[in-house]
Amino acid sequence: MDQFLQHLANALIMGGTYALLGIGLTLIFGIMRIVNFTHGELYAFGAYMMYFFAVVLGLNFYMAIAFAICAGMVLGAAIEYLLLRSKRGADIDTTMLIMIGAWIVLQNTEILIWGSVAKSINSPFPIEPLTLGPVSLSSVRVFVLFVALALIAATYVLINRTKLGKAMRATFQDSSTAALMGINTSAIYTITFGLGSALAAAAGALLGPVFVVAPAMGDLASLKAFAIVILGGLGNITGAAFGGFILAFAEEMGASYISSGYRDAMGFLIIIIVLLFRPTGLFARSERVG
Amino acid sequence: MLEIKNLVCRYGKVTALKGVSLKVPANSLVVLVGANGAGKSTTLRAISGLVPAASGSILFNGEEITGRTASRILSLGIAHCPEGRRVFGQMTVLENLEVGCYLRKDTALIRQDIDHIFGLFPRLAERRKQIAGTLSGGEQQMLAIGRAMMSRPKLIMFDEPSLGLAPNIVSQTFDIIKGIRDAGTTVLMVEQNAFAALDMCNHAYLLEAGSMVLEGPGEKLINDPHVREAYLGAGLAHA
Amino acid sequence: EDTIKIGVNEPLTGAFAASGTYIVNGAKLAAEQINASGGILGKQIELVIEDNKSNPTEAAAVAEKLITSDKVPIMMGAWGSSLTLAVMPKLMQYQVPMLVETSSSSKITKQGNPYIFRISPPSWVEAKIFQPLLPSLGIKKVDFLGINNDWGRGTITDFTAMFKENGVEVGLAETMDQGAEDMGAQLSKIKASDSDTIIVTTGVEQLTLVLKQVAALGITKKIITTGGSQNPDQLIQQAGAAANNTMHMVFFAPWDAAKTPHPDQSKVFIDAWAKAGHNAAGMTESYRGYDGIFVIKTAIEKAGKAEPEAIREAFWGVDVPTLNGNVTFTKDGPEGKESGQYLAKGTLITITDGKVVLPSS
Amino acid sequence: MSRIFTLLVLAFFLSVPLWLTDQYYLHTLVVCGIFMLAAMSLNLLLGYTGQLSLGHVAFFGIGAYVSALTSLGFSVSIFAYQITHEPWPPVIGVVLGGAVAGLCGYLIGKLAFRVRGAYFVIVTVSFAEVIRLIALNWIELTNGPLALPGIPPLTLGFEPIGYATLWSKGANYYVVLTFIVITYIIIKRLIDSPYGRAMIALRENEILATSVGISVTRYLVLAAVFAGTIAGVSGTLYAHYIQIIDPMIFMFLNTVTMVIMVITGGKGTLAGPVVGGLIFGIAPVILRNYVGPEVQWILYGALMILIVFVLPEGIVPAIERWFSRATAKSAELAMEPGKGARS
Amino acid sequence: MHFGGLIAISDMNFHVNEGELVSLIGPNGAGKTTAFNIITGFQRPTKGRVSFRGTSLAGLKPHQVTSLGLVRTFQRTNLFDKISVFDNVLIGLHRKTSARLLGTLLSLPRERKAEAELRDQAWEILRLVGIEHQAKERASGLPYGDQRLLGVALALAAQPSALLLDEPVSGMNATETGRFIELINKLRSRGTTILLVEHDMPMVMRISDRIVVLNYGRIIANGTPKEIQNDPEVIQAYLGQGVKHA
Ligand SMILES: Nc1ncnc2c1ncn2[C@@H]1O[C@H](COP(=O)(O)OP(=O)(O)OP(=O)(O)O)[C@@H](O)[C@H]1O
Ligand SMILES: Nc1ncnc2c1ncn2[C@@H]1O[C@H](COP(=O)(O)OP(=O)(O)OP(=O)(O)O)[C@@H](O)[C@H]1O
Ligand SMILES: [Mg+2]
Ligand SMILES: [Mg+2]
Repeated sequence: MDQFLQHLANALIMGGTYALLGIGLTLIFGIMRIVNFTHGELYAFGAYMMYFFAVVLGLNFYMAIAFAICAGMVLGAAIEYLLLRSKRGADIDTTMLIMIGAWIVLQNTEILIWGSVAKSINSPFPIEPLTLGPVSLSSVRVFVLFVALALIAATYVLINRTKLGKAMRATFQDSSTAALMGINTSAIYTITFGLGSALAAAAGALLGPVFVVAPAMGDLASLKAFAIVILGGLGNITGAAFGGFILAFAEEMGASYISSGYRDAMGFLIIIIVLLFRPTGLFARSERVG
Repeated sequence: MLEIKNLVCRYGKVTALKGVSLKVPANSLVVLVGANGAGKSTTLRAISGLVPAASGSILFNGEEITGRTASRILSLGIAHCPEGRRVFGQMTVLENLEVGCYLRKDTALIRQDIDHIFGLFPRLAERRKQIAGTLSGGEQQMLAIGRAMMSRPKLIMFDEPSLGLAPNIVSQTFDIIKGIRDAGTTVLMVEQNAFAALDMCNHAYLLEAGSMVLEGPGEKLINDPHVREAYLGAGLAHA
Repeated sequence: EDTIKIGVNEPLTGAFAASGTYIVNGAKLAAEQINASGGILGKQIELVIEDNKSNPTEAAAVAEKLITSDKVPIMMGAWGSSLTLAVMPKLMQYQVPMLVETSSSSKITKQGNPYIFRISPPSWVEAKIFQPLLPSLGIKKVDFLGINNDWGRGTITDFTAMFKENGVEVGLAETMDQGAEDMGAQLSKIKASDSDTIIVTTGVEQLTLVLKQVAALGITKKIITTGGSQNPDQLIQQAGAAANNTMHMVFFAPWDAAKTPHPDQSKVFIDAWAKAGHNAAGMTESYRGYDGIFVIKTAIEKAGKAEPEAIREAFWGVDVPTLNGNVTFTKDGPEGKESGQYLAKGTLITITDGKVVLPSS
Repeated sequence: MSRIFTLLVLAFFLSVPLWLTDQYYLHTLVVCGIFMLAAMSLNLLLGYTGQLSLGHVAFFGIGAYVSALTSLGFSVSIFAYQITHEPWPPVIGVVLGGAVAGLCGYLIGKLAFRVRGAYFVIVTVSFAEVIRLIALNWIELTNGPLALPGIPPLTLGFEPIGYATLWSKGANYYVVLTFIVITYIIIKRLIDSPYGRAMIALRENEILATSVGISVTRYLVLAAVFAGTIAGVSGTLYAHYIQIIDPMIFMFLNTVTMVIMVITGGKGTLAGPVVGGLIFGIAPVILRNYVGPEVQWILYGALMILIVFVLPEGIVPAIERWFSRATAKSAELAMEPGKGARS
Repeated sequence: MHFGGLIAISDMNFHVNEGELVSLIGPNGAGKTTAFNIITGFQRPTKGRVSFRGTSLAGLKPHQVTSLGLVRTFQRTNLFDKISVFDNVLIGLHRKTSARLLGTLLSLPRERKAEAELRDQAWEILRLVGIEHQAKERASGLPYGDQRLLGVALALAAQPSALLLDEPVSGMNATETGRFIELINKLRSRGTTILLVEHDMPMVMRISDRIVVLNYGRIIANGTPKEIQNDPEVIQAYLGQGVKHA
């Protein structure tokens, strides 16, 4: 029982991490429908920027997070402006290929700049765990969990309640009609990609101190993020959050009670099974024909 | 209010407009008729900045608006209800209307206008929380019309507003459009239902294969033998 | 030909880039020193370094290039076991020997490929080194946490056998995927078990995470790592307090040159490494690249010519003083086509208060 | 006209081992050809049915493992049954590898095609990952991360005549080339037939396609079976050529390589994967001579982006358009799906 | 048929005789398209059943419904946009193909002959609809009216014994509508049963044998054009002033 509680707590903590990875991609993949292979790289970029600001420049931890997020937003907006602007309306595979190219370029540029040896960032949180009865939790990760929840809430409000959010959704459903509504669709594209990238960088900046910062750190993150976004249903912020927690739960239980070798397999099996029963994710919306 | 001079528009190699000129005086209802593919929609799209003009000029209240972005043009007061509904399929009816007044800041009045639209189309009021993509064809058309009205434009352009509407709603819609004109908003309308359109307009233009071939008051076109033959289906419907 | 070419087939990009780069840096230092002191057989040596992209297909292609295009008579490579295994058919086909500097899979020397000479210890060698230390460690029951590849799996198998022989109980054998960042599930299981020691086998990045997560879960068991890719200095730097009181089996201990098998040689290497501006933490890995080139040099000198078959023959008779000890090859694998295996020497160090403490003896 | 051109291209490729003496380049071409074959099969899904499958490496790896195990033998116990298999000749492995991969195509097709678009993409990725993890963890069968070394090279021939073992690069080159030509013909015939039209119809407008009586699952599954089989066969060739496989064969980068070949070459064209395959099979080899490892990758990525920017539909459609501007006749052909895609 | 709490169609019972042309009319959102979707298997009814020539259509997938000879067009223009007009029709002829997989791969004479025959049939359909001169054009490049005709050609290619047309003339002007009516008459002379949804009252009144009127998912009238035109409930709910206009 105690062990089960610990696993449950682990799943919750990891779910926070996954949800954090997922939300940035919900904007770019879920709403813009760009198969964004650079997501993991922006995550890694956020982590490297965090390293740069917090360790190289020695700034305050929280300030460094803020700067890293801004840097992510700038890089994301630049990618959109330089690589995607002229390819709007191109089909999904074309933009995907551009993003694959950008992924390869970014990752190897990172090696070129930072070297291939992993970096680490110290967090101001104590290394001693928080203990609640039989359960031990890392305090940084509890912090990450709460920030993740806050970012999810903020993103949800942004997309569903604000004018900007409506403009975003309208733009990606039908951009020429959105333009007729007075929306500056060009700006919306750049802003959305920038925001999604900022969230990816936020994930990197927050998780960099939890894990280590290495050039290939984004690859697994990308894969998980895609899975999470899909699990929840494209473009659905709360769905992505739930997707993160479900994936974490499946993996944790799979690793604990089946076999640690099949840990990731559990996650992917859950995705396959969920999609077989709910072909458009857990929180799908209906569409019509005719 | 709106004046177009020698407008030429191309889609790749296709020249859709070959030098079109027209005038829409303030507080009038001007109708553009013509066969399929004549370039009616293209004219409206060029005005609202969705397709670039290859040459020619578009003046709104004397101001040159050629080459401006769609959002700038809307902010000058030109709204466009596009052909084929084009509602935002994944958003609710209410959200569609809210996006329609994206540039407006007067929150209080917006609520009032939304209620006004729901008053005009009770069908939409029943479905305010429904995802627009699941509305029936006609319901989507109503929504598109309502959405265009939400920006409180000075000039509103309708592209085939009666498409897919039931006969009773068609006549209601035309009444609404007349009402818009009577309330002081200038209207430019493209319509296949030529008889009804010509009957209600102040002035009409006939577009064929990218060129203006005829213009005049509605009755003039209704009585024109060529128009009767080609667009009113003389001897067919009016038995 | 006025130079002698040595092919170096290492991962410089992709998942293993960090380690591959260390090896190459070590190899370059060795080559510089050899050339500065007159080269081999009166000729300068030239390292032909190629990136195998951490990808077995590429490793095979690189071998093909080095052998057929660059015409190297001898190669060093290819870091990971999958990479090395992918190269091995090429060695047979072109009859060119390769010195294996890192791979740990026991398969490599047991396949009957007479062109393989390995200086890194496979896990059965490591288990052998470990055995005499058991009494002083006081271990009663161990759990394993290993990376899910040939290296981690091999360690679990070979150490389990060794522990059982010596009356140590073996509990859980957990694995973690390469690149996995969250080991909470495995560690929670281990936390709940009644073992006193965890044997961890993985590279330094993942090891850092394991140590941090061990601390976060409040696990207080003894932690011993194997495999020789732990880079204790990097652990101290990156895992901080979480690295305290952990023990690591290393194969070159640069912290006190005097305690190494050949102190003068070690000092030369340590100084050169520092002078080149490389990260000091990397020495526990890069020494293998350095040693490898010196072993190759000796074999070529002994062969008297830079020809594959002669070098292969010469490997059998070398006795080279290296940073790890005196390298000689013993036969391993099916009779008549044995590969060469060096029985490396290891040191079990402890991290105490953020410092590396060498064993007293 | 275009037939002559095709024959000229073929003659050129037939002659390559005669004048290309550098074994390394020949090796590169063999590996590139194997991936090209996989890319051609991916094109069937990606290009013709419009289903973006990012798990294609699963079929490739399944083919490789099946063929390797067939020719190496294995012994596993499943639910207390001990199954032991004695080694068979590699040729049987190739056939079985293709067949099993095709079967997997069938099963996965049945399951995965219940979802579409982005969801389909993730199901295929997940499928490949699950297969990878099985290969990694079912150690008894696959040897897991410890790899399957010592896979015998392909042998050709029959019992009474005797076997010829394909050690040499040239022989392997011709084997791969033969498979490419056969695959090319199969795909071409398929695409020009009602089967191919049904696939293209599903790509263009699925709802409309079903309303004219096209069964979605039937044709998508058919495409998946073909794609799986061909990719499986290419995997078997890989296993017998490289002679060792381990679960890294399932790495995502291999799928990405195939996707790059298809899209840059021109998806939905017959010659696209061939052209894309040549470029991205050979580019790394050339880059290797000039710049450092990271820069090689950076240039590789930049080349992809550049191709997409300059030739958004891919290289082959661009060449065709250029060609059809030159000759009015080929313009007519280009109107028909599949017809336009002659190299 | 229910959508959440909304009832799109309730208690709809009607019957179309062989060879008849029945129009389904009603206000926007009355459930006409939904009825089409249910008949052709794109949606599942919450309750009730549809049968065609005695066969129940319950649970059939769209392509299976089509293979029974029940073919539809779409309310919005729906074509294989990027493909030539001719190939659109070839695809439409899917039901007619007799190709076998192995034969195709081996390029046997039988398959080649079948393919040639298919092409002949495609030309025939293009001629029937009257867009044969545009065969090489991309479907999306056709004028709007011709696109609608191509939509019908696609449906015809599927060899319908019953054709379901959803607002086929919306957006057409009178002349084009006239052409369309001619086409319908041609089809009827071949014995095709037609179920039509249309808001163009003059056309509906002119060509229907019988009219079924829906409102809020319920049938409120069922009769000849004359009867319907004068039905006060229909006038109130649907025709309004419009019919006088026409
Ligand atoms: N996006 C486009 N790309 C290429 N050609 C186009 C495009 N849109 C319209 N055209 C062509 O431009 C011409 C004019 O089209 P337009 O849509 O303006 O006609 P319309 O008068 O509105 O006709 P309809 O009554 O069918 O709406 C047509 O020949 C059409 O084929
Ligand atoms: N998925 C759905 N979710 C909720 N309501 C739906 C859905 N699909 C259709 N409806 C509703 O069902 C009703 C019937 O729609 P249907 O499309 O059948 O109408 P219709 O008679 O074809 O109308 P029109 O003449 O305007 O095309 C409409 O009110 C529509 O809003
Ligand atoms: Mg139009
Ligand atoms: Mg309808």
